[in-house]
Amino acid sequence: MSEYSVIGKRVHRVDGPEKVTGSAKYTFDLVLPGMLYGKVLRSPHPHAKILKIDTRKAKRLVGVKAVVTGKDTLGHKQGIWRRFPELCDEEILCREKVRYIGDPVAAVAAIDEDTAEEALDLIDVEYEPLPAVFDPLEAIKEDAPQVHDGIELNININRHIEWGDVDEAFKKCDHIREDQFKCSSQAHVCMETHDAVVSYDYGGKMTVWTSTQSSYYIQRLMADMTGLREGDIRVIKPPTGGGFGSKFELDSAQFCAAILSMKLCKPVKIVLSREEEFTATKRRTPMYYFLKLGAKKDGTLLAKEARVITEGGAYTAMGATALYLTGFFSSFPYKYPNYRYDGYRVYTNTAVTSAMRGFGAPQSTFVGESQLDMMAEDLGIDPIEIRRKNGMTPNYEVPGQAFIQSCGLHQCLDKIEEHVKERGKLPPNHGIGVSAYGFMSGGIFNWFDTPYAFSAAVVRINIDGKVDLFTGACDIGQGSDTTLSMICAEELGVKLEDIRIHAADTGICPPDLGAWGSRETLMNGNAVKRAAAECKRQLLEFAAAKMAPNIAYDFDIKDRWVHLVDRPERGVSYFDIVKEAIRGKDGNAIMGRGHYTPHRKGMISPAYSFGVQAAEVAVDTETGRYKLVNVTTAHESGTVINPVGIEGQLEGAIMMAGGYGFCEDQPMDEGKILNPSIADYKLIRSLDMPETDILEIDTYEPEGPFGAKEAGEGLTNPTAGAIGNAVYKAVGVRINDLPITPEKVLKALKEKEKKKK
Amino acid sequence: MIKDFEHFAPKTLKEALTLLDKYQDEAKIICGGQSLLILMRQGLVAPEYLIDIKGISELSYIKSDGKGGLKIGALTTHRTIEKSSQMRDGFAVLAEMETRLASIQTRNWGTIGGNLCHGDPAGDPAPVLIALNATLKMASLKGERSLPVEDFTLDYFETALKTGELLTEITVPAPPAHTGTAYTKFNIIESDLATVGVAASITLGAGDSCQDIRIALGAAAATPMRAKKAEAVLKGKKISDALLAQAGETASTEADPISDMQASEEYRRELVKVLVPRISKEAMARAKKA
Amino acid sequence: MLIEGKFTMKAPIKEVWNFLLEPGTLASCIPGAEKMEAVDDKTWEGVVKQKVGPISVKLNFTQSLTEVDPPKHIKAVGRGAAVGGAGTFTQETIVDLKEIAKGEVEVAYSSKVSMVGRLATFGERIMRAKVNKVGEEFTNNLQEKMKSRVGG
Amino acid sequence: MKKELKLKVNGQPYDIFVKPKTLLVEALRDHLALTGTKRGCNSSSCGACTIMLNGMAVKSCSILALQANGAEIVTIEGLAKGTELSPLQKAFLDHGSYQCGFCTAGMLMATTALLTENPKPTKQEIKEGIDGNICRCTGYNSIIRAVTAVVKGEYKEAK
Repeated sequence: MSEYSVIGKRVHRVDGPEKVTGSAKYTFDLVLPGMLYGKVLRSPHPHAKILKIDTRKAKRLVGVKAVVTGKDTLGHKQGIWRRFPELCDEEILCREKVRYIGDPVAAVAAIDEDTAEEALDLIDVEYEPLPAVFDPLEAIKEDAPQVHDGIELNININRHIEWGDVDEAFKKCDHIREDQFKCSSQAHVCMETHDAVVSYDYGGKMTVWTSTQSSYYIQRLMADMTGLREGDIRVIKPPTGGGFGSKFELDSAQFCAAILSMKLCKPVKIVLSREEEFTATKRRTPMYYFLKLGAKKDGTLLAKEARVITEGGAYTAMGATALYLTGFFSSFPYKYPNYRYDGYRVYTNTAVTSAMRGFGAPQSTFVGESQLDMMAEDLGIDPIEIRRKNGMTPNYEVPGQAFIQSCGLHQCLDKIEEHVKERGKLPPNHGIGVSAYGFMSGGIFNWFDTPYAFSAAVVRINIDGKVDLFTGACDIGQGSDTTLSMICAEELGVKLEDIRIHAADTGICPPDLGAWGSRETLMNGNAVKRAAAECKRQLLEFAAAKMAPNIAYDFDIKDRWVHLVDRPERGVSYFDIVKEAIRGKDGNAIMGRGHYTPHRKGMISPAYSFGVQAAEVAVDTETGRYKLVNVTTAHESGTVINPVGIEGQLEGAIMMAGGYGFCEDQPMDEGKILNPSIADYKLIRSLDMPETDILEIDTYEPEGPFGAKEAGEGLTNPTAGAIGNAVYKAVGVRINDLPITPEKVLKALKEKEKKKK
Repeated sequence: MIKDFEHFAPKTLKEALTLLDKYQDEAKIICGGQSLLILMRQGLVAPEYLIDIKGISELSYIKSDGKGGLKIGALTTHRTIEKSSQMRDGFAVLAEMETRLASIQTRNWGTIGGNLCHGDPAGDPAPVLIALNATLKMASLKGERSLPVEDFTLDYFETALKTGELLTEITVPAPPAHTGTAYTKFNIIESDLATVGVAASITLGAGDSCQDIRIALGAAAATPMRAKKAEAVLKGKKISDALLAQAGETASTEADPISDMQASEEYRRELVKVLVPRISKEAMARAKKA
Repeated sequence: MLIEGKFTMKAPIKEVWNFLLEPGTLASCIPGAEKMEAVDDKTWEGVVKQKVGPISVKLNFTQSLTEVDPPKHIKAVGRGAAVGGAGTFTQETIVDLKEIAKGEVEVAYSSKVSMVGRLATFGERIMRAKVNKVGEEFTNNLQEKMKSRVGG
Repeated sequence: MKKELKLKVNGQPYDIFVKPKTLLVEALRDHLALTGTKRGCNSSSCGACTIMLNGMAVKSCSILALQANGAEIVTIEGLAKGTELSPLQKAFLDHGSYQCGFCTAGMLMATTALLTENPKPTKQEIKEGIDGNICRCTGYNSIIRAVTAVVKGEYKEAK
């Protein structure tokens, strides 16, 4: 990697100094002159007709400036699958019906938060409770209550993926397994809850400061919902306290603050409470999984069939994408010659399920990797061997779906095998479980229906050589500002400190779809690289004119030195060239534009990352309690742009994905989430965190900037499966429904004991 | 949202009791507030008057009772107890218990008296204090009275404190010779509240027989409770693994836990069954060294 | 939360049924009920007071008979709204009578209690324990009342 | 009725009037505009609001402002000396011990308090020191590495 001077180096994040000194200003911290505070009234019923909303008492409360209900909106329904209007089914402020506990029905703006909250209690909503349905298996019955009128069996959307001849292939298998699994819900638990400050002025222009994963999506959706022109809405993303998939849809904080601000022509701030965050924002999709897997005696996998029913909750949201991706990633990371998937997303009267880090793949990886271990055991084959036998390789085509260029799965398997061997004989009741996975580097699908490039960037070089990088990419903590700045500096041949990034402000940055589906490094990275290359091209023209060497020589810039590639000692300072170039352009700053839209890259993604993880657990067989001892991961993400960033993504993913396997859940009673606080929602803390080791793998992705691909979400996929397999290795019980709690382990141990007798 | 209230910050016990007497049930007492403030923020408790006793320094102390035991002021913070050099020998279990109680931040501000008065059946101090045979002193303008810790909690979040009364002191008597005490709690997240907590104190007699034993359970009933039937299984006997297992069985039957999202009733009983023998063994090992 | 159970009574089914339908029998079994008054022959209103530790709740409570199928089935639905808007509380009680022998009746009951609003979100652990208890007390009261009035 | 509240925050004396129900975190953020301290939950569970009060780490969302009357408080804004970052701040930068940054103030205050009380903590003690703080991004281990580096003396205190 030594050919690079910025990429691959351990650098400070570009937002570091402000974050470690408390000077970073989040939306949560913003106060504007004359700003009012808003609160949202939500349905206490899982399913009810709204008969009447009386806001008179609330409006009379001293300090209350406005109260809005669905009647104050255009009555549009919104959704992120804009290409399919029937899937845009969420009003945000409900007019006739509420469909889950937490569905917004009114909002208040007042001089302070306490007054706004007091006013909520004074709004009289008369409901007629309707029969409700909570479990998707119940909701698809003929006589189940209808969540949305006219939707047969409450089926929101179904997806079918198929290649090969699955039925024929099963006939040829020596061994077939059929297993059922249940994947639980999970909350994102961003440290900064959803919040927004919206200022609508008398001139008809709106500015939105909000904690979001996509300022462009919010701009577009806000335009859809308010009737304003896209260009009259400026969305600015200040530093954002986490996203993990929860923050790229238009939410109640943003929309209600906007409607209130439009009524008052004053800035309005809404910050969701932690309880609202748990009950009334999106969450991970619970899934019922039915898997059939067929293999030859030697472990060759011939066919797989996956059937999935997902709990959709009240609206479509991004859940339709999760339904698709869980189906696609159920085939990962193996070469199935025959594969069939049927998935159904079912409406229920529960909080909406949507995108969350991994986007359907943590579920499919948990079930798939669990079943694969069972298959390996049935056939008497080592778990790593069966993965090696069937694992994807470079330049592999998933029939009709995707083309995989780089793939380091086999190197990862080798490394993990070594690691397991090194651990040697384990103490009693310890076990190491292995799980392999893959993930995409940004989605190709465009259900949002953007007419713009998927990613775009503008680079401008100032007279002093300082570079302004404008991009719509959203840093939500994952570090895209740093990664993109590094790509820009490397391509331009300057130092990281020469770059100043301006990101995720729709008023000045070109549109980008935002931070989801692990797309920023590859897609926005390519856009930034192209924009920087364009600037470099302009500079080199002047360099060539100035130095006038043999025209056979090529120029390049590295470490602020503009030089001949073959005779690097011959060159001039970058700063001098910049000055001359600007002068030569009649005073115009040097500017370059770049964009990236994937073409002819299949249905899913232009590139895929791979990895293998080994989790070690130690089980107390009397209580079922187990400890996560160590999690070791071999992950390949192409060229590593920002090594510190990747470490953080990896270890952080283990906290989140380990939690999915170990303790995180959202139990409900009649549609009511029972643990809507951080006290009751169990998160892995420092004392619970296992040791983490990272084994580095070198690969190069031709489609990625400098050979890079995703390193964010994929890491959330393997851990639950690795834990499940480890518990099995340790004590011989298999838990098919998440999370794998001590209580379930103990119950299984007792049943096993009983069977023995 | 917290409703407005009037705030009093008495500096002496006398002042506090006078205020309590004046406002009776309309006042709530706040000290560390690590539990009460959460309820107030949720709008579930909205007192007219808040008597803030955090500043009464005379109630924050750890001293000897003159007979080898300890007197702990109700306002002593968890962290002070955890760090106190007096928490050695037979009292070391108190410091051990404290290190697993919530987070350092909470222990720095929260007080042992506040924890007991909250009456949470899953609280850590109560089972340990019950095992140590501790008593509580309560004061009102009318005078003082004492109560064993095991009689202090009456129901979920209900204590024996009467209107006008304040918890002032915890007395932990010197453990008899050859006594060992131990505590453990089961939970999934290390610093979380107990799914089940078990404390045991064992005094060994001649030939290592169990001369006396106290077993206390947390989160196993509406209040912290003594497992007296399980104690009876062991008391006066030479302790064996079989007998310990029997004590565990007995304790799990006499416990009266509920099902909630942490654990089912059956699982809690199972945990009691496993943890009672485990912690009794630990207590016995300590008794042998004591 | 669902609480179910059954018990038998030595009394003619008609007598048990009549008692069950008497104004206020069901309403007065609600723990903490005060001043339950009949609005009509199927509806009662009153105040229910409940306390969990430091939290006191006062509910304006209405109970009405929604299904009456003499002499064997009755369903009553109660709704309470907490004064101060802390939440609402719903209780659904079903009582089924079955004559198992001459002069011997099996009383099967189920009581479902649920809560919404701020009260419900306050520590699931605490509320669940409390609601369970309220349900238990209700059915105990019912059993006792019936036995003392009609004879066990 | 508002009451007088005297605080010394980051060495600066303040004399303000607050309603009794004002939480310490609100006094700091809303009255003194020290917004580096965050709030992440409503249940004293996440630690984002951790500050140092008379040298101890406490959760400022679980203390009434009036209870801190007369106290000496250090917030994240008080860690750097002038423009020179504290050793822990520097170590956090080097080890990438933060991502979204929303928990970072709380983490830095918890670890600063830890090292004030115990300059040579073991790894287990470091873990205990931050166990009251949730970080949804990093998985904690990079934070533990940063604190370990400071404990080993790899960073010099600013003068």
